[in-house]
Amino acid sequence: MLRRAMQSGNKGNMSYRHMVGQKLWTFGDLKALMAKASPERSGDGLAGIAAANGEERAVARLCLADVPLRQFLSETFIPYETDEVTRLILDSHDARAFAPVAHLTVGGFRDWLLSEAATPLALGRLAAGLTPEMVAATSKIMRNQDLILTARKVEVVTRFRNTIGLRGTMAARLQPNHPTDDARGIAASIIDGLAYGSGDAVIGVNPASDNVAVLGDLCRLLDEVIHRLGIPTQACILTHVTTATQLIERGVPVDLVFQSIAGTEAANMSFGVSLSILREGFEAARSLKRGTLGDNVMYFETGQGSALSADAHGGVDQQTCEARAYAVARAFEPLLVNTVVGFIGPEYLYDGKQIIRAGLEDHFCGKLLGLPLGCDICHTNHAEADQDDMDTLLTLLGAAGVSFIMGIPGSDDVMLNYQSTSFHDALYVREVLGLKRAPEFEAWLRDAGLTDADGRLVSQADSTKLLGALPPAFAA
Amino acid sequence: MLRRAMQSGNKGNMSYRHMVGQKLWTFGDLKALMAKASPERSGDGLAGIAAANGEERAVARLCLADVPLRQFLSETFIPYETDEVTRLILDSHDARAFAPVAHLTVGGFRDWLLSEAATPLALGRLAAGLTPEMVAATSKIMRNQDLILTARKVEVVTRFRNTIGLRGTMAARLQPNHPTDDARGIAASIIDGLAYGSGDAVIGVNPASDNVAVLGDLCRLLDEVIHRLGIPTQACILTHVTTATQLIERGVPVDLVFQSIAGTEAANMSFGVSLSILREGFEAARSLKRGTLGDNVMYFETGQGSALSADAHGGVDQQTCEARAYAVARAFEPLLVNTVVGFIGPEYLYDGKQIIRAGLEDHFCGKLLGLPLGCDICHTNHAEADQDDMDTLLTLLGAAGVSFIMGIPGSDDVMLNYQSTSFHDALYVREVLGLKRAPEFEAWLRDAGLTDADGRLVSQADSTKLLGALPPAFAA
Amino acid sequence: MNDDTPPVPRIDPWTMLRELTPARVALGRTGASLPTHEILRFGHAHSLARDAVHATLDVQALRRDLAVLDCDLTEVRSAAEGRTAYLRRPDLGRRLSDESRISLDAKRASGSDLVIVVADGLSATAVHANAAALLDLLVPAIRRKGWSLGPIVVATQARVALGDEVGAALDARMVLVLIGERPGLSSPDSLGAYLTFGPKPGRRDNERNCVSNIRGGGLVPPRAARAILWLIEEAFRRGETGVALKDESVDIAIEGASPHLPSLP
Amino acid sequence: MNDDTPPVPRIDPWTMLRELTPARVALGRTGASLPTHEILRFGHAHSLARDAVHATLDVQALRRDLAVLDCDLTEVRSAAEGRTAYLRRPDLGRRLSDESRISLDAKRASGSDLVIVVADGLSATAVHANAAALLDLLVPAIRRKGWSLGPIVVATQARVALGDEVGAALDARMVLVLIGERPGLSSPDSLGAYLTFGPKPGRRDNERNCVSNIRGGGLVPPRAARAILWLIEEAFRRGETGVALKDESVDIAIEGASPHLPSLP
Ligand code: B12
Ligand code: B12
Repeated sequence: MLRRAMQSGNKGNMSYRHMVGQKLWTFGDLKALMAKASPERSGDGLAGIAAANGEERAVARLCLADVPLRQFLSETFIPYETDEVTRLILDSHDARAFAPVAHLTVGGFRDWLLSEAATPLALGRLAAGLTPEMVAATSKIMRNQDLILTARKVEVVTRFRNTIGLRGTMAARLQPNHPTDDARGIAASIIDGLAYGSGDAVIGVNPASDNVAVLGDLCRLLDEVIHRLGIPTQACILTHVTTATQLIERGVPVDLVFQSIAGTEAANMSFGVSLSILREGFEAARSLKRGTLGDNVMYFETGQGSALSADAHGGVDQQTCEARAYAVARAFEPLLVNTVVGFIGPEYLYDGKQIIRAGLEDHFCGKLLGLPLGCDICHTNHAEADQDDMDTLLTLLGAAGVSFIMGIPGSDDVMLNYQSTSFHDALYVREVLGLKRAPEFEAWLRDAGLTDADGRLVSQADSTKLLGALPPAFAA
Repeated sequence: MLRRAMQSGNKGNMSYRHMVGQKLWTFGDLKALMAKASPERSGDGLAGIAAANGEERAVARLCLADVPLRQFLSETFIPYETDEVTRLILDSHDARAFAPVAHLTVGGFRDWLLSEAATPLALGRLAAGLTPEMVAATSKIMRNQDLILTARKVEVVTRFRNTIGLRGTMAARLQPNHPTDDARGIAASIIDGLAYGSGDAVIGVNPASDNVAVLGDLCRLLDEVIHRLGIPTQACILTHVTTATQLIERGVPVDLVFQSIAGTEAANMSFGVSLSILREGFEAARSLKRGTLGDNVMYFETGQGSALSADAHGGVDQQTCEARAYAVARAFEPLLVNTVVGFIGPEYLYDGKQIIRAGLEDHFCGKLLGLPLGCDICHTNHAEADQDDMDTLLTLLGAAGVSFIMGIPGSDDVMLNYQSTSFHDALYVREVLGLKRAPEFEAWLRDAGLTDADGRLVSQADSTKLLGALPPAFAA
Repeated sequence: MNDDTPPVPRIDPWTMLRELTPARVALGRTGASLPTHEILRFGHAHSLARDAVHATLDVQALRRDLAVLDCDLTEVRSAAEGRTAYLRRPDLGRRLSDESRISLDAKRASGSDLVIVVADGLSATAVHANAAALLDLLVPAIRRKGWSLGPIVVATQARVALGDEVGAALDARMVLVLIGERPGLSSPDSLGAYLTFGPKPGRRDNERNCVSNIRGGGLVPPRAARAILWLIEEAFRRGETGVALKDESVDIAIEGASPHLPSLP
Repeated sequence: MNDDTPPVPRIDPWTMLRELTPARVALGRTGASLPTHEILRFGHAHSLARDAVHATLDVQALRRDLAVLDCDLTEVRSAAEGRTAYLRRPDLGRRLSDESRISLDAKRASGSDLVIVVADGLSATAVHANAAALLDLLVPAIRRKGWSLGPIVVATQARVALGDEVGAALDARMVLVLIGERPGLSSPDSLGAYLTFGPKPGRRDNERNCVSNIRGGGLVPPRAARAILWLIEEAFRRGETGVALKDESVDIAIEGASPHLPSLP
């Protein structure tokens, strides 16, 4: 019933055709084909680039499966000349690493990824040979189970004061936000999180304020908590990279430098960043040498829809934009990359189903590109989603080997106004899937008497001990 | 903000009230309260018993959480006098088994179930003390993760020619349906399924035909395949229980007797069954003593919406009706109980989200009631669902410890016209969650050279061996 | 990748089984998974099957196809207005629209032995593909048997139980509903036949009999017609349809079910 | 259950932390899970927060509340008609409706230093709760500073970037948008303030500054007003807003952020 057809047109600007039965389908270019092959998603509809119906979507996938991977090296989605992210992707492409799969089509690559030939080792070696567009294309022809099965084969290990990403482990960011950045309020959430065994990925505060003095004090607060309690973990204040750079210059203790990033130069510009600004932050953080086990000093956040929201997607579907953000991330050897998957709202990911699918795609793409991908499994109150959807995605990502998730008191971020995973949620997924924490942190919890040998919370743990060891700002 | 209120009214016919802030909410009776506490579901909407909006639903849950479990023993949903299922439930209730939780409310029972006190042993002992209404009520105030976490603690083991339900295992029904019940067509699907390692739960054919001669021949075909190949598994022809009883009387080899069942006497009547008809089938099957390891001889199928579809729900929400069907099942010590969760269509479970939630609820309720619950993870082409949703539910149920799933060539049932899980899907979930087959069947596959020591399919397995050992109908 | 790696995806050595069944057997695998081509072929079929649900019954074409039978043909609609209502409200699909009820009541003549309802159900495609072929065989046979045949009622947005109201309105002793079964991935055109003795609103499914999977690739119309005729005859004889009436006809027994399939190599 | 079993659910020994933060700390646990009461309280809050998204701005009440300020008040609507369109089409929420554009153009007088836009955004509740209190402080202070103030523009179905078009239409040097932030579970009434120098369609978010979480339980209006005023002054001095302009004001520094909180036992 299905017949295949080839691309036609001049190199670098092809139109794509596919014959099904008697009917010939045409797709303007690879970018358009990618958008139409994407699962239904409100953002792509908003951008006016989605498939018109299920049949067109299915045919686009058939057509995309026949595209050679090499094609993504010659046909750019956003011009090389005007976009530094495109330049980064192509200039840093490692042809030797790519060689083992260079002869494959997108469909053949999916087959290979799922086969026994794609061992963790082979996948690790391949990463530098893959571009975001290749992995995005592959994800589009995959079912949820394929995304899970493949991602879990990849092991990406990073280090600062502990080890993130070891097989069988999953870390959690302790996110103790407060609407006025109040030191005691933040410390209260930290104590709560630690008592529930959260915080190995990072203790990371989103500051409500942009005030430089406030941010400096927050950095010192986190530093004090970590050092007083001797926790093998790292801190991060999620302010703008340029602000973090300034803080470092002023001698404030900064572990990780944070930045939201996107997949096009224009979108990054609207975030107030560029590759060179990121490099400054990266080098400033490295210069402090605060990591004890490793020097992965960056924490990036991404999320489908940000480029479109900034009107900076250039006709590229939102998931491919997202994968391109990972190319930006990997240039800076991050400790953590977090796709904040349901964060912006229903205009980009409409409901639980779209959020779940996007979370799995992002994780797959990030891992294949060699990144320590975690996920902020979350939704806003204007989306058609609830905690059941979050439980679902959490379980799926746990099975897929996600590097880390968020830990927020009772799931409710009282500053960012959205719902994510709670400290309890992490306990749930550890229990069901047997996932451990970063080993150094796991040992610390055990030594502190908070958990037993299996990493489970101790029934009558004397977690009040934690309260004694608090910084003065807290005890004030 | 939230204040609790008590039920009021005469015993056995209460109205339920709950105060939130200044506002007093009233629910006519326990049945109405249960319906309004249910997650959004098209069937309950169709029946006109669903909550009007999210707030009413949330309040109904708060109110339901305060209802004592005992209340379900005195306030019946469908009158004792007119419904044999109600009589079965109340008459067979084991007060001693119930004692450990008899003092709890629905909410307290949820807390207890999730606590360390609810060990597998304690849960096993409790089953006979629980009624379907109690477990349905509890499921309504649970998140997906609660349903998973609790269900996986329960171990229900049944036996015929192999052992179903051991911890860490998951079986699969090989479902080789054919639109004309053609023997060679069915045999072809069986060979395919066996080569993919499927069939430990049962090799079970839904016959398109109701013709007694055809059904007899099918029974003999399956019997021959199983005995020629020496497979430690059982066969079933999923025809009406009265037909199976007739076949047994005629000396046809019948392993398991099948029947679709529902949760009210009236719904069962529209299926052409009653407790006494079921008992006849059960006794006929037992009389054959064909099981080698045990005498669990019944295979039941259920699914939310069937009572409503038969206009026989009596105002009871569809999930509670479903749980009541499990009370029918457990009276006959079944080998397998299968909730065919997305089978009927969108009028009862609208989309992937509703199907996923229903699957988890059914599994939880069945397991708590002590049944070997499996799930036909499926959808029809008129529902808003796709294979991604099925992958999701499969992974969640795998984590929840589902007893068995379906195995259908390429997911496509060419006779029943719906999509379920494929042979490959079972391999996926085994791989990701490390789930084994029934041990006797696993050993058979290994001995047959089809799988390796880990239970993984052997690369170059000489599965053609299977082809040689076929019954004459096949080789004809 | 080494040269000794097996090909990706792996092809099953038992592909010849494919000739024996329309089921998706011997699909091969890559690791634990279906090969890309199968995944995508499946997705494409799913998109088409979803559309099939929404196909509308071409009543004019059906009229033309059935013209040779020289039957009285009447159209009715259920109370479900439009496809969305039909899918969400099975209760409405089981009741006649007010208009249709009135028009049927006007037709209620002296009654008849059998009324045949041709209903779109979940697949108008099934009706387009198989109803005429089946009726070409059934109608003459029914006449030969001497049973009086009421009008053929073409029903849209209909469920099986709509036949109960139609049969009662036309004072028929029995009603035969030919209805589009929900479309499957590989079988979007399958017709079901449901037979109810003494039709009247409120009949339950245990009081009917069913012949299913009627289509070219399934139970072909000649065999379906024979099975249905056997059931009609037996139902008239016993004065009932339903669970107690088992199909004991012999001609569709297993050995001849698909006589032209190739034998195994 | 034995008598030595700990109580279900377990209560955290550190419940006193709850007084230090509105975050949901010290919730206790049963096994690995949240206690029933917390799950249900959360679900109830979620149902309310979802409704909050759909609350509509009571423009009349706002007019009354702002009357004392003696400002020129104008209403505009974005191109998004209704809440559903607003939620799905952020692009429309950033553009004026044709009608509003025409009416604003008519108002374009000689320009002004600052135009304030009060927008529903994702939470009309936030505007109801905090806009008047904030403007009561801001407007007199702005006048004292001698900056010329254009009309207060009340915008519905509006996104932040709508301020760019409004500011340009009114020929303002700077625009301040006070907008309802998306409602959180415990904070359905939080207002955000976005400041853009040289407003015109096409401005990007890196060209603005933001003061967030303005509400009773968050950044209280007096502190918010000070932060905003500092930013306005600095922006006029430098001739820009955006990433390069960092908040270096001192008065909202950490020590005094919540002066009346109890100290730890
Ligand atoms: C949603 C959101 C985002 C989204 C915006 C995309 C979108 N379509 O909504 C994303 C994830 C892209 C984002 C990014 C960033 N955000 Co933001 N964001 C929010 C959030 C949670 C809600 C905003 C909201 O409800 N707006 C109301 C609706 C109705 O308006 P809208 O027109 O739909 O949304 C626009 C604004 O929200 C604006 N926006 C979003 N964040 C920021 C930040 C700044 C500094 C500015 C000027 C504008 C801006 O972008 C949207 C599209 O134009 C707020 C927290 C809060 N409680 O409000 C933080 C918040 C406003 N963001 C913040 C920050 C720091 C950032 C980043 C600078 C982080 C970083 N280091 O890169 C980046 C880059 C911002 C930029 N220049 O574009 C801070 C601002 C702190 C401050 N006082 O300056 C806040 C308060 C949260 C926090 N503490 O981290 N953000
Ligand atoms: C959906 C379905 C069901 C649903 C029906 C509920 C519903 N709301 O749809 C459920 C799961 C409850 C069901 C139950 C059974 N079914 Co059934 N069912 C089907 C299926 C898959 C699709 C039917 C369809 O598309 N109908 C068309 C739509 C438009 O009509 P509808 O009005 O919406 O649906 C009505 C009919 O489908 C009817 N119905 C459904 N099954 C049966 C079976 C019989 C014997 C009768 C008389 C009526 C009937 O119930 C529906 C509600 O009134 C068919 C297979 C197929 N390919 O068609 C099997 C099929 C019709 N069922 C079959 C059987 C055997 C049964 C059971 C008897 C099994 C059992 N041992 O208990 C039971 C009980 C039936 C009864 N007496 O009520 C056989 C019939 C074989 C035969 N030739 O007699 C079929 C062909 C499948 C099979 N081989 O197993 N079924």
